[in-house]
Amino acid sequence: MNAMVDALWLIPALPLLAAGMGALTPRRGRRFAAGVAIAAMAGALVLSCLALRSALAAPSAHLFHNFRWFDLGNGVVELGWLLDPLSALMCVMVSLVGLLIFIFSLGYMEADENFARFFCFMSLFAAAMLGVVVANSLLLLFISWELVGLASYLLIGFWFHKPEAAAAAKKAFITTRIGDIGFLLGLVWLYDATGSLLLYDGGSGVLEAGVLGNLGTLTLASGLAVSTAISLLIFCGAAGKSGQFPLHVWLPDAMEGPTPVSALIHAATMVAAGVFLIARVFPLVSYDQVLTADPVHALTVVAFIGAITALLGAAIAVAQSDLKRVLAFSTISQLGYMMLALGVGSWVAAIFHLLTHAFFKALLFLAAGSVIHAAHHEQDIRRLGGLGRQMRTTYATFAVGMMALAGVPFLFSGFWSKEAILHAASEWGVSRLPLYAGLAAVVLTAFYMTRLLCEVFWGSPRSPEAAQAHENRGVITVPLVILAIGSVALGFLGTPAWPWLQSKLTGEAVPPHSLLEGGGLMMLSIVLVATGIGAGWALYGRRVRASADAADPFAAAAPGLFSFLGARMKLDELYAATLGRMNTFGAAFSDFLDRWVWGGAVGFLALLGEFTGSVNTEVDESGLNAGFNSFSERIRRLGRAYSGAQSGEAQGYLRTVAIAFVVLALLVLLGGSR
Amino acid sequence: MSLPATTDSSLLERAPLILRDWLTGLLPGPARWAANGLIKIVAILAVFGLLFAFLTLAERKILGRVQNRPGPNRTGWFGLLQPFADGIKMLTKEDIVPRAADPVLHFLAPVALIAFSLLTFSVIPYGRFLLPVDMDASVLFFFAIGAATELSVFMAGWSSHNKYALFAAMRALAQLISYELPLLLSVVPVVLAAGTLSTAGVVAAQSGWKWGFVPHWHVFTPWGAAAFAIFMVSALAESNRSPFDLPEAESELIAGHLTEYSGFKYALFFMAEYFAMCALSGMAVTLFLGGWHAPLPQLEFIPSYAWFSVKLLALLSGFMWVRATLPRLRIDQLTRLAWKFLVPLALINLGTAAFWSLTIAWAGPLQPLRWAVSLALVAGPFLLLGRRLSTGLGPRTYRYA
Amino acid sequence: MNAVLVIIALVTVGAAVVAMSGRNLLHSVLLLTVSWAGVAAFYLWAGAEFVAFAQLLVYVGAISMAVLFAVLLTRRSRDDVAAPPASRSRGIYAILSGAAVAAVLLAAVSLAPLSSAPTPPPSVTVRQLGDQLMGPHAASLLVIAALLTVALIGAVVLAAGGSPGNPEDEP
Amino acid sequence: MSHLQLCLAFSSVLFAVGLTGALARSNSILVLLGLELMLTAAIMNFIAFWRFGPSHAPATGVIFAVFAIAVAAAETAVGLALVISVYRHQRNIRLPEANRLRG
Repeated sequence: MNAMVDALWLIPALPLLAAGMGALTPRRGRRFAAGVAIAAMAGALVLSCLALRSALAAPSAHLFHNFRWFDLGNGVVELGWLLDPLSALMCVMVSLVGLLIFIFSLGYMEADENFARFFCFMSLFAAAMLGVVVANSLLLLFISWELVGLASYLLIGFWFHKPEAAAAAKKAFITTRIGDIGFLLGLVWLYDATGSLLLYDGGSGVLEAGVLGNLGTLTLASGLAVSTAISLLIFCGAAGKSGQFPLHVWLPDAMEGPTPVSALIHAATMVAAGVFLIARVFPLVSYDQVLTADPVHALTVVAFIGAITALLGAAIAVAQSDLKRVLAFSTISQLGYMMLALGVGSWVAAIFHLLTHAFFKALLFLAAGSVIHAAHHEQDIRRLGGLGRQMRTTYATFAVGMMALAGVPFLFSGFWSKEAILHAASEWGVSRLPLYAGLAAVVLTAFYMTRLLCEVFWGSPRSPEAAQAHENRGVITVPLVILAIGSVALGFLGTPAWPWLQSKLTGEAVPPHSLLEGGGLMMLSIVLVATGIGAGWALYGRRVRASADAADPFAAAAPGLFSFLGARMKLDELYAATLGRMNTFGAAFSDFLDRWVWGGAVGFLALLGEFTGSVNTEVDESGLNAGFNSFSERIRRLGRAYSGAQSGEAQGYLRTVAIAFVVLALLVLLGGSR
Repeated sequence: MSLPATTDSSLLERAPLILRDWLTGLLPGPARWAANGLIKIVAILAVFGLLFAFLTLAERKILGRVQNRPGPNRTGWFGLLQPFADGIKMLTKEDIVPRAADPVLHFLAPVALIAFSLLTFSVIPYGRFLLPVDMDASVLFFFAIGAATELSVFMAGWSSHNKYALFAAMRALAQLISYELPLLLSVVPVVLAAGTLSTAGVVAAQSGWKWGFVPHWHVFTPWGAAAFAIFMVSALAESNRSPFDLPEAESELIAGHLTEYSGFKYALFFMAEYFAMCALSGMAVTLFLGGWHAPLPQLEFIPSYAWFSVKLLALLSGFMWVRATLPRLRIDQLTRLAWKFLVPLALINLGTAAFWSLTIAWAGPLQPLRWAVSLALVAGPFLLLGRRLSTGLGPRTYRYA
Repeated sequence: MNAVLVIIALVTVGAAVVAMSGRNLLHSVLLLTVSWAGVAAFYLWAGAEFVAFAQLLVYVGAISMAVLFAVLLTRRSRDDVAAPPASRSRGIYAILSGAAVAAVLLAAVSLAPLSSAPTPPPSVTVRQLGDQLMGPHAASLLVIAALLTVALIGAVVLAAGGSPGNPEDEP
Repeated sequence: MSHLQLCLAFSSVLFAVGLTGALARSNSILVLLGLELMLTAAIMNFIAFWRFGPSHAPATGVIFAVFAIAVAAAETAVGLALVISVYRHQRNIRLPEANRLRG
């Protein structure tokens, strides 16, 4: 088992190596690059399975391997990797989904001339994500984190010749960077407070009782516990990466990248990173629960942000007409669910949902990709339709994914994980609003997924592309089938009746309890799901729209709301109007200062001159003018003197420096200020 | 690094020490310290002066044989007195200084050159007990002084207001700067392996035999062989020897920076070239060929300085052979060879040496693997870079000079 | 011991002064090489062997070469190396400020309470130096390496960049 | 005057000479050399304090001297490259004429 810990670094190292080799292969070496990448992912998958086995042998243990990176003066920078059920499960999930997506990309990207580069970037992405997962040092985690950001930038902008793609890549990079600044500050602060960035270090790691105890004693002047502040800062990074409100805006635009990229970003890697991060540092984030004096607990913020995001994403997804954008917003809302679960203190439920979501969302994206591939990159659901007959496999698997996402009872994994989250939310003591938000989102989710299914697969083709679309080759459909199986089967690992996952993740045995307790909630959500699906069927299923430009029934029902949601609640415009204009305001403000404040001072001095001059009229005139003229003259001379100093002569500057140095040194010497 | 005890070694081995002690014994106490230093200096001057004299003769003889002519054979028996005749001629010649020349530099150049090249002799261990100056960073010292010699070549070329000489100066600068890098980079692996910068330490690190007959010389390791080759090529260039003698390319630059020199100053330049050759060869022997160590344990009864001289002479004859064989390079080919071939090769070789010293503990079945990896690391880049080097030797394009 | 130091200092400073006031650029460069060698001698005197040789290698071996090359590359006729003396006002300014700086520094040095007891030389072998570099100073070593790389690339780009046809070259 | 003070005086005089040269000369290469001289003088202080200073860090002074020498080399390289590009722009290397940034 220990050998497994020492070999853990291989899991991220293999894809990294593949990325390096892919970077060196010439453009024509397509077969080689793809083969290396897929082989590396397969190897990572095998290793992850071994790691999972050895981790499940002792679920409560945190096996780590730390090593010193290099000395920093007297300090030492230590890195390390960590093996426990959480990291092992994430490894398996990431490498499995990643492998399937790689295989899928074989078929999807076959026409692209930058095939080799694509696989190089994908491998880099997977390597970075695996690094995030296995890191035992927040520093290593941050490094991999930033690598994820870089790889996402490269991949979203993979078709950089499309201006939208380039813009989207920039947007994703910068938006996540905003969060990462918070993350970095949190890390620095944490290092300052605890003197270590290792998670588990045999007692001196930041997640271990002793260090947390010391941390708990610190509070800010405002009565806010330091641990809370640090947790909130770290949460900024998580929110940025996993598209939480208000930093979610990059995620829909990221759809400009190739569809496998979207699948990788939204299913397995990037967005999962944020949730994983919070789950990983959960002991730290949840530590302030014991501090009763704390005005606000970090987890409360997390819960409310999650709730808002879940509701918002689901609502916006209702009115999107781009196939991939609908899925993107549904991702946002699902991530909101996970954050909600973390916030209400059940990180196990969050991870459970993360795993299931990884599978069915990857499935949905790949199915969408299969549709898009077949329909010659037609993504507008109004122009698709009737594909159910032509693409049976895709249809079936997409339906499975849709039902899993919508939470159709008992058979599908999404149901169980969502149940777990709602259950946890219902038991949360602080507030019940998150629960209501989650329940509302359930209805919306069922509704828009039904809408999507009907629009795309039912009825008759509404465009020539859709008309001649046909089923793809096995290399594309086989991953779909595997993922479909996974997104059905995975649910049964965490049912209340048999809480295998929960007990493994937490390390202590969770008593199985019957489905009936909390059954009321389950019934309620089942009813809600039924309502959503029913509404969707009633609006879109009964009479499938005839032509591409026929009005959307929901739009016909509530045009104002629909257009508002369709414009993503105008959030982008809001940002543009606020943040974008902030510096404009700043400029205007300084302009105002110039015009009125300083100018006012001038006027005031002028008034002084007037006052002195107003002793008698002769003096008055002369004094006033003199006052004005001399003053403005002085200003002009000052300006000329300043501009004269900018002689552009290097030696002039050097001379100034020398003289200044002499003056300062004399001050020190004579002032005797030592 | 202290020299081993003078006991338990043969009389012949200790002969120089005995001689020195007898000589200093004749003097009163306070003068002995000075006398010690003086004796070293005199010894170096005498030995290498004579060596220089006969090297010129040997070179002319060898070139003669290669070009199928007898070479000098009139003065003395087999022309053995030829060098002295040349010396007398040089001494009696008029020393011409051009009117436009920069007199100070024109005079300083040969002096500085000879001084620097003599300084380099002071850190080479000639025998078990024959190390003139033993310091901790003597390898660094050697190359620092060697770098200083470039300056005087430039001074010579510049000071004698002459277009050819100036071109020669530019070329000398370019060439010497370019080849300084591979020279130093090929030494770094040795320092890495020996773990010291002192020549005595490097020699001590190469003592002993594997299986009783394979000496632990650095040249018998993959990286050592590569470094030795790089070192010798760069040494050819550093001492302005053919095929890298562009600064004094007779066919294009008359005599380059030597154009305006005559008489004894010219002789000094000539001497300095041979001294540089000797010093670099001696350093090569010290770094790669086990210094004064005997190749076989059975042969240790022969005194160490004899072994050193044998190796030194072997390398010197190699120099002459190369000169007799190879045509001169073009300036662009010269710099390309330095920057595109030798420098990368030396850098990779450094990595190879690091691998070698990291895997020092590998034994049994791992040993062949170690050899295989090192050899691959040496041979692969050589082949790849070599192919890239041979392609595209296009028409010459001079940007400067 | 002090005598040696004084001699070194005289040679170094003298060479520097002549170099800085000389009219021939080439002579200035060569004299500066002498004064750098003097500094190296100072290091040797202070017992810092390694630094002395590094100084020799870097300054005498490399920097002076580069400077000479730059001199040869940036002149149109061979008389160009005659560096015209500074205009009177500039010279006076320079000497005044230089003298002021020197005075202040010397005053500071003489006023500062510095330990006057000559301590035994802290002997540091090259091996210790290497261990220190790879151990506690590894980070700074990395930074220096990065700096050198960037400087090299920047120098190449600056010096080689822009053929005569390049618009940004037109003055 | 103690050894340390002698060394510091030495270095400060050298520094002043470099400064004077850098200020007085108009040839940019000479200015650069003056700066080099100032830098060298500054480096000398590392060694001076390492050798005669009150506290004996094992090798810190030497190491920083080595670092500083490396930095000096980099600085010269960039400086000379600048000189050459200045020469390419205005057919001479007189520093006072390279004043296009005049305000």
